[in-house]
Amino acid sequence: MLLHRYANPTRFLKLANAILPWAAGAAAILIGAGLYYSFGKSPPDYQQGETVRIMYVHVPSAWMAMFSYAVVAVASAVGLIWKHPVAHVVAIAAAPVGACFTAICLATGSLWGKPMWGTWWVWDARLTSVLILFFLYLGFIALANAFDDASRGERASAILALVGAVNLPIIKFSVDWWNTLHQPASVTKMGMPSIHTSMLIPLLLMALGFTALFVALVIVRARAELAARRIRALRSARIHRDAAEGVSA
Amino acid sequence: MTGFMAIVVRDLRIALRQLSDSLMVIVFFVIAAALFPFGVGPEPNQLARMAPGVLWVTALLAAMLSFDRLFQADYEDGTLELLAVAPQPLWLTALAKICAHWLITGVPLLVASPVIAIMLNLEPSGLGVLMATMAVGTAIVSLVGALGAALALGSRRSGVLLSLLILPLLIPVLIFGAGAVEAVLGGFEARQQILLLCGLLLACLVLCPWGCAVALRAAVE
Amino acid sequence: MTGFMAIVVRDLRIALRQLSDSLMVIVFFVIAAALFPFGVGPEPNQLARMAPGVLWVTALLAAMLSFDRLFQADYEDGTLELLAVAPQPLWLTALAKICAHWLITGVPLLVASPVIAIMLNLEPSGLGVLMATMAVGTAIVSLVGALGAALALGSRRSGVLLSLLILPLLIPVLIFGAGAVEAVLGGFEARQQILLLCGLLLACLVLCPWGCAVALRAAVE
Amino acid sequence: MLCIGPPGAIFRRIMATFEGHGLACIRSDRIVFAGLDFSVSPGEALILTGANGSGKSSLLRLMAGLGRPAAGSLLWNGAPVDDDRDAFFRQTHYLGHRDAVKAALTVRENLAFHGALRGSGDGTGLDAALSAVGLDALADMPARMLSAGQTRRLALARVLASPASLWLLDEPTIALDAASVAAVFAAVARHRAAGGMVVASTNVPLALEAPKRLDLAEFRDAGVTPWGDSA
Amino acid sequence: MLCIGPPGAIFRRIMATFEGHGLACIRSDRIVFAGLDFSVSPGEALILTGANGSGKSSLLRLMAGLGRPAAGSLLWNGAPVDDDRDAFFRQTHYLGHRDAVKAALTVRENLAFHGALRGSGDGTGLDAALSAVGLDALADMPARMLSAGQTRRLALARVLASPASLWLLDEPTIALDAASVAAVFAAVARHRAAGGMVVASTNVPLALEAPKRLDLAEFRDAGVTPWGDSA
Ligand code: HEM
Ligand SMILES: Nc1ncnc2c1ncn2[C@@H]1O[C@H](COP(=O)(O)OP(=O)(O)OP(=O)(O)O)[C@@H](O)[C@H]1O
Ligand SMILES: Nc1ncnc2c1ncn2[C@@H]1O[C@H](COP(=O)(O)OP(=O)(O)OP(=O)(O)O)[C@@H](O)[C@H]1O
Ligand SMILES: [Mg+2]
Ligand SMILES: [Mg+2]
Repeated sequence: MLLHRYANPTRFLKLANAILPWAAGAAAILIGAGLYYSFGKSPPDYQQGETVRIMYVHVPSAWMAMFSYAVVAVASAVGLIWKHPVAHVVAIAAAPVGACFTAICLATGSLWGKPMWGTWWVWDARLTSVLILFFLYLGFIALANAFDDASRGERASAILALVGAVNLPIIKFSVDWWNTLHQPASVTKMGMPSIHTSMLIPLLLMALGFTALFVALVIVRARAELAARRIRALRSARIHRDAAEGVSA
Repeated sequence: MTGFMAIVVRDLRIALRQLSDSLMVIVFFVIAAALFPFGVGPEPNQLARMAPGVLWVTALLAAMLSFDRLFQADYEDGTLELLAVAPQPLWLTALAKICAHWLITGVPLLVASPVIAIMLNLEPSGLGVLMATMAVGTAIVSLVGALGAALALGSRRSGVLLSLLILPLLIPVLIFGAGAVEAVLGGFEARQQILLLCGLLLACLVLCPWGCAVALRAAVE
Repeated sequence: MTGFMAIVVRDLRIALRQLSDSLMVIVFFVIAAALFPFGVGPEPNQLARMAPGVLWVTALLAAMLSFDRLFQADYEDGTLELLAVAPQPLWLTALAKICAHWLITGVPLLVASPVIAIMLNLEPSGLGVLMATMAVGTAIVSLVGALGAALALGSRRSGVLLSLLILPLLIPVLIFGAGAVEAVLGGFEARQQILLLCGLLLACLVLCPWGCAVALRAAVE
Repeated sequence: MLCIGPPGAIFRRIMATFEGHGLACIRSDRIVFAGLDFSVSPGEALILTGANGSGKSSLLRLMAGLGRPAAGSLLWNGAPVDDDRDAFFRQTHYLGHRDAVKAALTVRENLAFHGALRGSGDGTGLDAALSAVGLDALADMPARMLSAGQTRRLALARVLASPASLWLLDEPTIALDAASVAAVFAAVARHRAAGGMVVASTNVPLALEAPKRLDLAEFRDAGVTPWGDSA
Repeated sequence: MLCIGPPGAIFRRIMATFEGHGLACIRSDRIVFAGLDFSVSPGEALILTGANGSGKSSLLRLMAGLGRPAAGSLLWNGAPVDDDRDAFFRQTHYLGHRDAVKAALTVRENLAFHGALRGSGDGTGLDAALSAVGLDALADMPARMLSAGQTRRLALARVLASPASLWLLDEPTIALDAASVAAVFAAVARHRAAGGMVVASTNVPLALEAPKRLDLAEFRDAGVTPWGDSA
């Protein structure tokens, strides 16, 4: 017998298994090429020197940090509204990956900050909002794991994700709304990007690579999560069968 | 609507019978704020400079102390289940409890803040805007805090978990609130920050009761 | 003594069901401390001057966040009655719960404090004494706070008031703690403050468990 | 001795029926029961039996609207309950294992709160309910000072104090002394006579006349997970 | 099915007796009962009856050492209990209305904790107790997921898990299904056969053989205040 709440995720799994190898392959190639270009080919910056190469990790991971959160929020919304359990699983799978990207963004950022601004950290709008994003990820993860009953955790964390989504535009536009040390968008500017192609190419390669990596990781984690739940269900079914027999005996 | 009042009145009654929450919050507020003059050293001008920030942060942290019990008691003694099956939308119930919470903890904070402001010799010129922003700020805190409390309900370690959820969401309140006071002290207008705070309040008034309702349903199921 | 360990282990288990929970505590401290720069503004030297105060306030908050649950949970589900009739002196039981509480809130703070200190760019020279005073200070906070929690049991008004009269006793701890760090940063000796803290710790170690025991007996009878 | 607030008229006109089809309940990744059907019509009483952990409380919670069934449907007068939950809630009383009594409030305050919550603010039904369960003498005592059975009786008084056509009672007689048990049965009988419906779970025999019975033991399929794997 | 930890030898040698003389209990400025005498000797069972609020739980709490009697004395082997409270505590198990079960801990952890608290850390008596109440299959579940009756059974398992010559049980059969009730009675019988003593309060008939009975109704002097004024 099959119950709605666990609409058996075979369809999702089939799709996931189909995508996984491609995503993994693409990630490897793109990131490889991206690293080669950014550290081999692209010129050092005329004023920043070699440290500019940090950008090729910093910027894509920053983008991914925001992108991942968007994914988490959308998946959460789907889970809450259409009550589709797989959506929650995806959100829970994506959160730690996004948290890692955010951490990388923060780390590379402050590494870059030392030579550029002469300090590891300043409490300016963008840096702060990214830090908040990081905390939101941590809150989401903590909340999702804070209950014995998985379905309780996934719904609670989903709500948090939706409320926290307010933070995304703040990150994106903080540089425009407040005057910050951090430099404003130059690649993602409407119209012509004001950045030289020799830098743009590796940057985009890395960005695409990170995206592929993200997809691959999420698929792997989601599959693992689904398997874990299936096992948990089996175990507790066993336990209670024995329990029932124990009482009747 | 009668149900709404019933909840507010009940929570106020219980709070007054066992003063714990409000007093706890105030005492912490005073202790924490009183600590800084010792820490920073008594140069008045320096104290005055950080007074707004210290006031706001300590107020926020003090509020944290009251959220753990907000829904916990009703959850444990089974009242929450009855609230969930009462013929009244759950978001209204949540809103009622939030109002009660604001009256129990927000208002006392509001009353205490001028005293502490003077302890930290903030210039009197800032008191007005301080109170104004505090009034709005504490309301936002109650709303967001209630959401956190509802989310963390029935989890392990709820006390720390929910402040981990709430505090990041409250950072904007802190920035604008403290900013407003500093602006006035600096001789500028504080309209912008106050408007932003009111905007936040409206957003929370829409989002938080809804979020609470969904979270509470999940908690009693 | 086996009963003692049993209680400590149980409380730790309940508090930290998983690793993520204990990490949570540290993250909480970081967030709470991170609030101050928002409020007070980012001038590094000013932050540095506040750092000791900030650390102590967050420590106090973390402790108080967990106090109301310290005995309350056991009281409500009937465990406290069993502890009271267990063949082991009640003060020992109380001490066990206090130790557990310190391990849960005090130790994570010790671990997190260097991080926070650096975030608030406190000079490294102060770190040593900071850790030292923190270790002693958090222990005192746990002891005194537990006494307050025990007095507040049963939500009788008198109890609540008493428990709140207890809390101000913590102010000297905070002053000496912050003062010690200040002293070292100022290039002075901190022996005096540290000795005073140790003296306080001893006094509390004698008085608080005994006081808890009396209060707990009164609560279950 | 007892009159259920304003005389049962309100719901005698409605002539509601309450039924469930193919209900299934999942708690923490486990099927507690599945394929369960029931139906109650005015004047009827349904008694849920089954060993501890067989799912009596879980079923009552589903009936009360605390949580949605994992499968199957609940019908109120033939229409799905979800169509108009508030109308359904207004017609039902749920009494759980926990008494939902606030120790800090007096007995009367406790009762008045729940009355107001259901929009029946008048004190008349309230006093009647208190005397029906023999608590009228203690009306102004803080609930903290009630004994276990007295607390349970206060919880029962909440059900009697405001009108509703469907009572969902989880082990109503727990901790009650003989006299109170009799009083409860009397109240239930009056409720049924007025066209009300009662669903009660129990582990001890309940002396209700002509009850329907539902044994949860019949509906457990241990060994199958919600995923369809069999353990 | 069950063996009470190390076989009852420990207390069969002691041959304890437990008695109270002229006991009075005051709760919130009100005399609940006064002038109450009782005595239990090895192998005996004493059943406390009386309406809700008559003072059964209060008496059991006095017996357990939770609170001192307002008047009268409690004797353990003829010596006042207060002479050596720890020795007395070591020989008694108290089961109250509340189950003292931690939702966050698993069933086994809950039991192990109380065992360690009483200095009997070995797991043998523990498993025996779990199977005696039919919880062995659920041993590693968080207690949050237990049903009401399962939780009560866990509380009972605590009493069975470590040896003590005097059991003080407050309405032990509440929320239990028939099978569990039988198991409890069996355990009590074994305990008495091993020379143990049992005092149990109840609102429902308890099928213990040859019990002593004590009706609390006989000892209430309602009209009198603790000050001696008669209302
Ligand atoms: C911890 C500190 C830092 C954080 C949290 C951070 C965060 C971010 C974020 C979120 C973005 C994406 C912005 C967008 O897509 O619109 C970004 C982009 C960028 N960051 Fe940082 N950043 C940090 C430090 C730095 C430093 C020190 C530099 C160099 C001076 C830098 C240079 C850039 C550049 C060039 C971009 C690309 C802007 C664009 O073209 O869109 N960042 N950073
Ligand atoms: N915590 C308390 N504080 C003050 N008075 C109390 C308290 N608990 C009970 N009482 C009073 O003491 C009397 C006896 O209570 P007790 O719980 O012993 O009754 P009981 O016989 O156990 O009733 P039940 O069968 O309902 O358990 C009651 O009338 C009650 O009013
Ligand atoms: N909060 C919960 N979370 C997860 N599972 C639960 C929860 N409560 C109960 N269960 C499980 O659901 C099953 C049914 O529980 P339920 O309380 O409905 O049983 P019951 O028939 O009411 O038993 P009792 O007679 O003891 O009240 C039990 O096996 C239990 O393990
Ligand atoms: Mg049940
Ligand atoms: Mg009793």
